[in-house]
Amino acid sequence: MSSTATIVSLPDQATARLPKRSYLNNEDGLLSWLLTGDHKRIAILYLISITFFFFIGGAFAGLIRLELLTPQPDLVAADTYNKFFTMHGIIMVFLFLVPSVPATIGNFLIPIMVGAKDLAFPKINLLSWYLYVVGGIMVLAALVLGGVDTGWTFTTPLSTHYLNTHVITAALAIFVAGFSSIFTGLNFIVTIHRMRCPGMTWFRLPLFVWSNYAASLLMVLGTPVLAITLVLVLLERVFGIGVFDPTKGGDPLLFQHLFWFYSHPAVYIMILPGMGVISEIISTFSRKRVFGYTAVAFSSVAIALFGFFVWAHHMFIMGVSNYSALVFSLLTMLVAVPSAIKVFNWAFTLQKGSITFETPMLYAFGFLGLFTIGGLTGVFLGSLGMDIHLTETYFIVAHFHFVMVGGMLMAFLSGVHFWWPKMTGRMYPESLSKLAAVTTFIGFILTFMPQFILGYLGMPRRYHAYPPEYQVLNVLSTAGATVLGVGYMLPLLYLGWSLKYGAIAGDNPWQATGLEWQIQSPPLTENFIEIPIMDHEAYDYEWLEQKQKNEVTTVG
Amino acid sequence: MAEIAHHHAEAEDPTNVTNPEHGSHHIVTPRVYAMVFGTLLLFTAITVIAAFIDLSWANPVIALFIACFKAVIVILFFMHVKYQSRLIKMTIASGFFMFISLIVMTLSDYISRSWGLW
Amino acid sequence: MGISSVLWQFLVKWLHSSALFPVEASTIAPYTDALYFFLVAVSLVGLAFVTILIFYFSLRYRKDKHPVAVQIEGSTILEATWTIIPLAIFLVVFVWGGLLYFRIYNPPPNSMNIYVVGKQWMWKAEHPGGQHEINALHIPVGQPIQLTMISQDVFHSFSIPDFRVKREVIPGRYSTVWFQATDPGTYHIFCTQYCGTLHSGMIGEVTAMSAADYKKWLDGSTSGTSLAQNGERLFASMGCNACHNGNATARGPNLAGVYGSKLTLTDGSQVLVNDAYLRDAILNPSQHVTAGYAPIMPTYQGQISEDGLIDLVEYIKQLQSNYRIQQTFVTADSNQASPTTPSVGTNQDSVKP
Amino acid sequence: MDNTVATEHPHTHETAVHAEHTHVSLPQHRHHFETVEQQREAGSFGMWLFLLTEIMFFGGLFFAYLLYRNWYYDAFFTASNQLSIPLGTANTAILITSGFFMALAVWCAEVRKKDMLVWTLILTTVFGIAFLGIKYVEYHEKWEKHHIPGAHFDISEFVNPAAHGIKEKPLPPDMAQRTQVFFFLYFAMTGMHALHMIIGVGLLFWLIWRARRGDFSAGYVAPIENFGLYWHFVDIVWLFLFPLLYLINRHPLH
Repeated sequence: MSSTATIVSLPDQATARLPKRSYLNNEDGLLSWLLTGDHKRIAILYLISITFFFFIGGAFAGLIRLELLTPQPDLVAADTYNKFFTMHGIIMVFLFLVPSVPATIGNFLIPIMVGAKDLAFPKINLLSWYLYVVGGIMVLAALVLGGVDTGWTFTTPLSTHYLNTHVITAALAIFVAGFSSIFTGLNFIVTIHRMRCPGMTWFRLPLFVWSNYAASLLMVLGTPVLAITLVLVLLERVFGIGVFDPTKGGDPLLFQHLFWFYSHPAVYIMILPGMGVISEIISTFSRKRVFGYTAVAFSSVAIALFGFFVWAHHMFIMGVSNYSALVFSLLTMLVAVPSAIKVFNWAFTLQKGSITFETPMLYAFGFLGLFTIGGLTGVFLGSLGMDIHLTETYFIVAHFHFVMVGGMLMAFLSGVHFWWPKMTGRMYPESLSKLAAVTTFIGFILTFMPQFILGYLGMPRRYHAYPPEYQVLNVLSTAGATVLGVGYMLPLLYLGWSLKYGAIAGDNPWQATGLEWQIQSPPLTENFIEIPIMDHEAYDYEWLEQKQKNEVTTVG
Repeated sequence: MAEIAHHHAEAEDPTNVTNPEHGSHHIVTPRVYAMVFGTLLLFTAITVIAAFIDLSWANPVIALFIACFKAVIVILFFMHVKYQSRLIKMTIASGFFMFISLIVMTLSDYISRSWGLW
Repeated sequence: MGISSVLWQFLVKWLHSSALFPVEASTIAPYTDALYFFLVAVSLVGLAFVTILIFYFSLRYRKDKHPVAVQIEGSTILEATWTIIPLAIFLVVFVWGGLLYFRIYNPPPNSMNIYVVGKQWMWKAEHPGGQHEINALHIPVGQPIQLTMISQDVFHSFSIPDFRVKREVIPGRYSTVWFQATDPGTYHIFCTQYCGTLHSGMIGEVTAMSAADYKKWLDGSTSGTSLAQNGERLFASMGCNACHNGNATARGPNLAGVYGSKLTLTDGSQVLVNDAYLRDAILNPSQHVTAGYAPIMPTYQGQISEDGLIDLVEYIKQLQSNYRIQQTFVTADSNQASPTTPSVGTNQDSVKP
Repeated sequence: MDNTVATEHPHTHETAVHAEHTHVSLPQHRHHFETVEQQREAGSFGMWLFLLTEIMFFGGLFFAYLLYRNWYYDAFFTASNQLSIPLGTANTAILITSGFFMALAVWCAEVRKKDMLVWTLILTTVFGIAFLGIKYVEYHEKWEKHHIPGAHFDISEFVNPAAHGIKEKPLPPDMAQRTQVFFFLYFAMTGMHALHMIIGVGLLFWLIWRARRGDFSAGYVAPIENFGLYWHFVDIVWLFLFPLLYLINRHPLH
């Protein structure tokens, strides 16, 4: 679908300048950043820090794939390998995926999208970034001091009584990082409830706000349970008492229950904001209101609600009662439906649109395909009998990487490209970024498709060495991983380049309808000169045309 | 112009202002506080006394019922929820709902384990 | 389900030969694969549908073909369609999966029991005849095998991909899985639950052999005494027979033929005596006091290894008469092995787990 | 040119100006809130959401207690009888009183009685500290009896109560070991609660200092109000801990 048409309209580069005053330059000095209350600056701080951790986690992924190139345990020792995948898991889940879209793009946009000058609690917003950093540093500390090899799931009694690595440091790190996400979620909920500008009714909110709202609910209600679980693990480790230790009368399954009560909703914390990004982008690049706005909005809330009641599907073979296994399997099937609804609505948003294929749209298409696969393979695992054979194998690894990397990360990159001109005021090189999008997609398929087959063949996850007959597929997967790596390095390079040399973007390069596109880019510290009044639906392109006509006439 | 006026009307529409869930601020008087305080102490006494009477299965039920009652009046009066907006009330409700569902759904597993074959 | 149809065999064999698919070596496997194929088909159709929609719309409505977008609010009928159809499919999957789950985890009554103990990082299989094997499991073809499994330390998970069975092996609690091998051969045993440093070394091989070969193997590798016999010895040396000897004056309940019976406990509850119950009654006696007896039995928590417990359980299972107990009781004066009774329970060593 | 959404509507300018006024009138008013009322509502809503997380935080502990009480019923009631009801009751009364003064403090702030506000806050603090003092006494007794879970845990009192002059029916050793689970949960729950109390007392000192400076005597009561919510929540947790840990295990069913 090579199409030359584009909606990008940049100001005349000869005359265009970045605005004199913007949130980037209204205060100078490192301190002005470290003590800022401005949600946009905090978003940038988050963006930098999660990118940092993403590449650390990615490095570990690379090392894992490298070790798995051959069946023999030849690159590193077994315990080193275990530390690799533990670090990969902890960093990617708690330090990248959970804060990725909400804390960066969400932090930057939600106040603007609801027409407010800032989040409700700027100081708490900053605090949550510092908590994140402290958590991150503690993880790095655990890593430097010799690593931790519990796996990111901290399964008891392994983590409490059978390992002498830095479990305590890592668990505390996650505890702290957890509070950072609680505060982010809390801030969003209050802002969305209390600080919407006049005329901004719930059903005029962009879908990005809806999905972040749903994710915030999960953060606020789920994370504390993880916190108390980790506290119990710590106490058990330190004082040797046994809430989770069968020899002392505890029940290890209780840990599983409490842990997954957070960690299953956590995957919706990760994916929901990504879905919000996709709604914005598909609408913008097909010049159309999102098909079935209310359906998409409510499906986000439905996912958040059902997402809380399916956690035991991580325990089907662990000896939960077979009756409650049935219940949880049924609920799992129900939670799959809203996701399907979203996908179809996005697809039909394209219908009768006027579609162009800029980079964010390419990433969004990538998301649609990969997320569909990820979601459907989730149904495999939700189905009791199938789960027995598939769980704890590479099938499940492939499944959640399709949802988390293929879905969430694609959405994140899509969003970063889409709002980059708004954040920095400059465009990125289009052709190069298109190349990156395609590379990522191909690399991803090549990396994770073979793992589905490996999984059904029975290769268990977290294996350092594996039977030789699995090698071919593992080599494929590793090859794909290198391509994927390139695909992720490219944006880092050209986005960095564009900071200085990118074309001036102007207020609204995409001709998008969102409030954030009606203000200058990069925005003022207070976002709006005057608090706007929302007088039209979200994604109202006629309104946009009207407005642009008026501008032309007023200018002329 | 008509259009703008229309917009403006919309802007003034009370259901459309920044926070639809306004709660009129209400100052609770010391008298109410004192009454609540008395009730709490009274019920503390009652629950302690009840604990010393053997009512078999009813003991925990009564104790927890009294605890819930005390919690409710603290929430309603000390924490002003009685005079708060619908939003706050729903927030609290949702919190307890999640708490209950955590307990019920996890317990459902533990209880039904003995029914099964394994 | 047309499980044994020629077409099916052809398909499976072909997939297997293309190294994309594990062999079907158990009676369960075809059922699992049937659901798998169904799910794959559903996924492919769904994916194809979405992809086609996207490509069609992208080509048909791209900007240079279709410069002005037509605004569409949405469509309740469509929403309903793609709510109900997926829901229906998912519910089918749910029911099918549920049935399969019960098929995989409900052992047939005539199944032969083998004990498996998981520990960091090895599998230890114990056959009723007393044959022990490490990281290996020999089984007869065409005979339902039930594994009664327990872990000595952390969570493990016992998985035989070619049989399509897997079950978590939990510390402090028996879990069971069953299968019936169809083709002789050797297949992988994996530990699929991360269990520490040598997790990936906790692998073994299950060897399915014809009934005759299995018999040969049993005779060849017997350790002389069966589990039950070890259990009997342990029973005497721990002094269990001091109380559980079936005498009228015995302080402990009669254990002959107790297995499989329904017991009434002091709290009035009825329990079925199975492996799990026996094990638990040895470790936490006071929670399982038979009606009419005093809670005087000391705990053996930490004094008997899981293997020892398996021996005892196997012994009590097969115990039909108290004759031999009473014999050993008169001859055996080996009560020093039995821990002090709780009446002087201030002694820490006797009660510390 | 910026934000033409608003410039289409001249009337909105008034709201902006209005915002400016409030900004001038109240130093505590943050720039990004339209009105003081909005800021106040946002504040209390935020506090409530935080308390929501607290509910879930304690929720995990409460569930663990529920589960193990049903599993190790005998151990739980025997161990629970080791706790002193008089001290527990006294603590409950003290905490309720502290909460009462906190409630009064909110009222004082609202009607702008500066001195009374300071005094009620001080009383709140005093009773809070009294509570912690009594908790310390209880903990210390457990320490001396070796009822702190862990290596030095001593079950002799439960296996052989007669020797310690306790009128309880002795527990079999295996069940006696389970009293550790009770005491662990007891220390985890009351410890978490005490931790919240300590944080609260710390905040109270800060609030007293600010109150004496007169920060809350000019209609700006949000900090007092929100801290009040926190303090009352901590009370509520105790209102449940008290019966669960001290009271409901007095009369075993069998």
